[in-house]
Amino acid sequence: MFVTAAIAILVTMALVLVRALLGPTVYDRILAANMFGTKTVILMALIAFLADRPDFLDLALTYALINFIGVLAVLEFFQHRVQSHSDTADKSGESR
Amino acid sequence: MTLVFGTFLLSMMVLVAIAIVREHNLFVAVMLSAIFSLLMATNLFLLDAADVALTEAAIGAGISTVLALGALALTAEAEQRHRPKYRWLSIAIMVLALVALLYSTQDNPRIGDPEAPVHQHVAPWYLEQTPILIDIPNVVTAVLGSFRGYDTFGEVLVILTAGIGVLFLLSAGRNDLLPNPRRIPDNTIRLRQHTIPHVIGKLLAPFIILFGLYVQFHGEYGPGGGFQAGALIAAGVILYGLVEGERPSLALVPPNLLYGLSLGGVLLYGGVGIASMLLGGNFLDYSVLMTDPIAGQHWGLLLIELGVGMTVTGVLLSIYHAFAARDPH
Amino acid sequence: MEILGLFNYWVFVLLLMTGLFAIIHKSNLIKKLIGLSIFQSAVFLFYVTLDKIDEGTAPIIRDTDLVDQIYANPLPQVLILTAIVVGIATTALALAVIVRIKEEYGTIEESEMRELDRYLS
Amino acid sequence: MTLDEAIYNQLPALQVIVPLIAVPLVAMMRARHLAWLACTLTSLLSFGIAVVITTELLAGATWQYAMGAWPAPMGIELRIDSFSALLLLIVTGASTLMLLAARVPIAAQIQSIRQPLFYAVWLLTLGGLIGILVSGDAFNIFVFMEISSLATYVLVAAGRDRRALAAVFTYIVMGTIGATFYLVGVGLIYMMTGTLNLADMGVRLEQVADSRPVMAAAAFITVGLALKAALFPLHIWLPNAYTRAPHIVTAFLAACSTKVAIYVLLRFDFLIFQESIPNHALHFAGLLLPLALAAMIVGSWVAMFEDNLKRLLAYSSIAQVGYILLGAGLISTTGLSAAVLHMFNHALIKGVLFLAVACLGVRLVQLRLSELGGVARHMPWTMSAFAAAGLSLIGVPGTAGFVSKWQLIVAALEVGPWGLVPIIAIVTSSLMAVVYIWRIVETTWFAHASTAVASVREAPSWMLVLVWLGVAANVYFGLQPQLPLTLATGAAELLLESCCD
Repeated sequence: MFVTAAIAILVTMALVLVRALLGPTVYDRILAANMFGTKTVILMALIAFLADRPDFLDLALTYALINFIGVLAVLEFFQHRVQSHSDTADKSGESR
Repeated sequence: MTLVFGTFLLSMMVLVAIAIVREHNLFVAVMLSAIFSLLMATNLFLLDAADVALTEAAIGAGISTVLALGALALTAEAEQRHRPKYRWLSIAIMVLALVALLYSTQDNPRIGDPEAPVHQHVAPWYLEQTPILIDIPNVVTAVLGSFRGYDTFGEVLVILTAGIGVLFLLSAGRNDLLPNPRRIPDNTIRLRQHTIPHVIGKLLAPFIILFGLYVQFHGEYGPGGGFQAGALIAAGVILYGLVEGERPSLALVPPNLLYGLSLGGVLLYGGVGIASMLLGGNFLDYSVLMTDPIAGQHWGLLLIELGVGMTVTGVLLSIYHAFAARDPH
Repeated sequence: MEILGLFNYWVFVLLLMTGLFAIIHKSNLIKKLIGLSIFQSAVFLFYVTLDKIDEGTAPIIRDTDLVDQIYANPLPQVLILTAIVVGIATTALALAVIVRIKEEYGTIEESEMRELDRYLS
Repeated sequence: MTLDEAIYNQLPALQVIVPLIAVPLVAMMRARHLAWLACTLTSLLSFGIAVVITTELLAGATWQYAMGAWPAPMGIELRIDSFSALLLLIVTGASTLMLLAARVPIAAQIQSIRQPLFYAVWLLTLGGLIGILVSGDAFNIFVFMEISSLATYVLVAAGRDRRALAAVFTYIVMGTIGATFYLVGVGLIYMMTGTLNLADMGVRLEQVADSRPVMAAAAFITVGLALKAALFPLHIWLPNAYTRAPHIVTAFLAACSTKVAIYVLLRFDFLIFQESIPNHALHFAGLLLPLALAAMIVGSWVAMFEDNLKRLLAYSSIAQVGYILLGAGLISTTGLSAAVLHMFNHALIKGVLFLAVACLGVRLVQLRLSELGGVARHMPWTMSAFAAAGLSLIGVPGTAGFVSKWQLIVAALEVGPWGLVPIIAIVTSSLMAVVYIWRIVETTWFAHASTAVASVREAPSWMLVLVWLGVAANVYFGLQPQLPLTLATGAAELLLESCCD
């Protein structure tokens, strides 16, 4: 049961990773990074149950919180750059 | 099962690492580094290193991403393409080194081998003696805080060095060492304009700090301790700064306080060591702190973890503010 | 399964070399720094691999009635906690240096910095 | 137990803790003079402790101390023997001397509000270096290596122009690679032995001798530490870092930082790998001797044509690292004791030379030889001290430099006919030293005065007193080398204790 779920999560992670690596725009990557974080949280929780140590859910909680901060920071700085030099940011977003 | 999971995750990690090196947009490279860190942390957890996984997540994926983004905002966002000299020569040397190293790993003990030398010496003693001598469930905390407490003292000093160093470097040509809230232009847009992140961020920040405190004082019983707690608390305050702006964040937690926390943590740690010397023990011998050696160990661990937490919080936040409050021009 | 018994070490070596490649070949200082942190992360993986023991679990002792429970080796974990902190300290300091370099040189590309210094002297 | 005894038993711990505990206190101070005073007194106290420890260890014993009172392989152990004692004297002595002289040059180079932080970082460097020297635990050495390295980066970055920043970045990258290599090496040994304690490692490695991971560990540790020690051809970070750092910092670093890396290198290679890797002595010598010879020749060669005074001396330092490792590569008691002795003497020589440069730096901005014409006629005391220390660098009889070079030649003669090669290298490199020192002396004393130096005055007299104190030490240890020689011989015997011959 847990194993099946974990495998499903791993496959999803791989798919998300493809998006993160290929882009093409920066927004794709931001979304991919966020989603990857979410998947990690779930995987963490699953591993905790698989290893029969549910007390380690603390870790999953940490990941969830940190992931939120990371994504906010990315958005914040990205927005900052778009506003300060709108040309360069757009270009770098589209060219990849 | 975990072996297969690990193999899969590790392969992804190698792919991400190569992608990071090839990526020319630095902003994207930093984001990929965060993914790399998350993968690393998951692997560490699979390898039964819960404390390390917690630290890697909080510091690697959280704090260092934020710091790198802060530095990027002040520098450049794209790498210029250039062709280094002697490219193929050094690639050839590296491939050679790679092959040599791969060859040298063939004699390594297989992963998880119970017969490996590392599981025969020293480590069993820690696992056996911790419940007797220190009486806390988390053996990692016991080794970190007591058996190898001197290393941890050094580690706190490393963090302090980085903190003082960043303040020193970034104060060149300026009139004050610490960021001054009144001098920061309040024209930064920040996320205040966007209601959802603003509200959620503000709601979440106190809970993150609370969770940080839980990790701080629960470190003897579960994964966690001063480092993880310090990183989490710093992350919570950083979140507040992200959604509210630098000036309110610095007004909430003034730079002087952060500087005091960084120095105070080291003094507390060193003070515990000196107190144990004055009571007739060796440096960092907590057993002499109380009449009952085990109670002494408990108190010692509690105090030094507190010192670690203080310094880590103070230094990480000072460094963050040093970047975030800096005028990019 | 036996063939995967050394997989972690291979990944460690690969990451070590990937990081080194970025350090040597990239002209952009931030890129070099990212390479440096991949290089350091590789060592984290190596050390923590050593702590694993079959049928073991994280070294946080559970109810004392589980007497035959096997625990992973706590020592490499302690060492790597320290190493992670050293890593972030180095990164922070290097980032501060890069910010100062940008302010003084106007660029963070090593090749351009060299050109600028040549004019100076 | 009386109070005296209680303090006495804690000396090894106090040696490292005193400067480190003082760090937050100094960093809290707002007044720069107070910060300088506190920093200097702390350094002086460390020097005092080092002297007491050395006098105890002259007999050749080792002093152990269990941190946290946990027994050795479980807890971390401090372990001081005559080798570490000699290095402790160098590090604490150099730090104290430079700090005493530091107030004027630092006031000129660093804004006053930043000075307390500067002194705090100085103490971190000092504490980190001491921590490496007294430690008996492989991982603990890494931690303290990082403290001292990070602090050193900051000190170097305090230099006044932007090239200091570029130099520091290279230094950070190289230093971190070196430290990480060391960490990988320690991890490999740990994998094979399960211990981190150096003494325990040596014992337990014998059982797993001749395995590939141990060979890899030896390679990683040797390369990593050679990088930190700036052994040719891994020296590229050093000239820029030394040239761009504030003058007093250069004087401190030149006197001790690379030597501490060499200390760790010798410890590992002689005490741990010697027994566990067959023919290790042969590999070690085979790798080190050619590089050491190359360093001696190349370093001196570049120095002969260098215009920047500090860079010139930095290249000379690279050559001197060659001398030290040449002695070590001969793998004999005489060779090793010559190497260790040269570490001591070179610290004395380079410390004084760079201190004299710092005196020049107080009065002059540019330290290019082409712009220093006739400066000695305005600053005779500074430049005659420089010349005197230069004589010691060349190895003129009656100076400290002579004693260790003579020892090196004696050690090379013991090897037999092949010993002629190192002797030729030593003589050639010394002749080159004559050339570059003479170039400096000639320019500064006899060349036509350039306009830049027309109005300079002699350096502050307090600094001159300290420089001449250093010169006096050079002469004293040239005529009375018993103290460093005893410690060096003790160190050599200790390192070769387990060896074949």
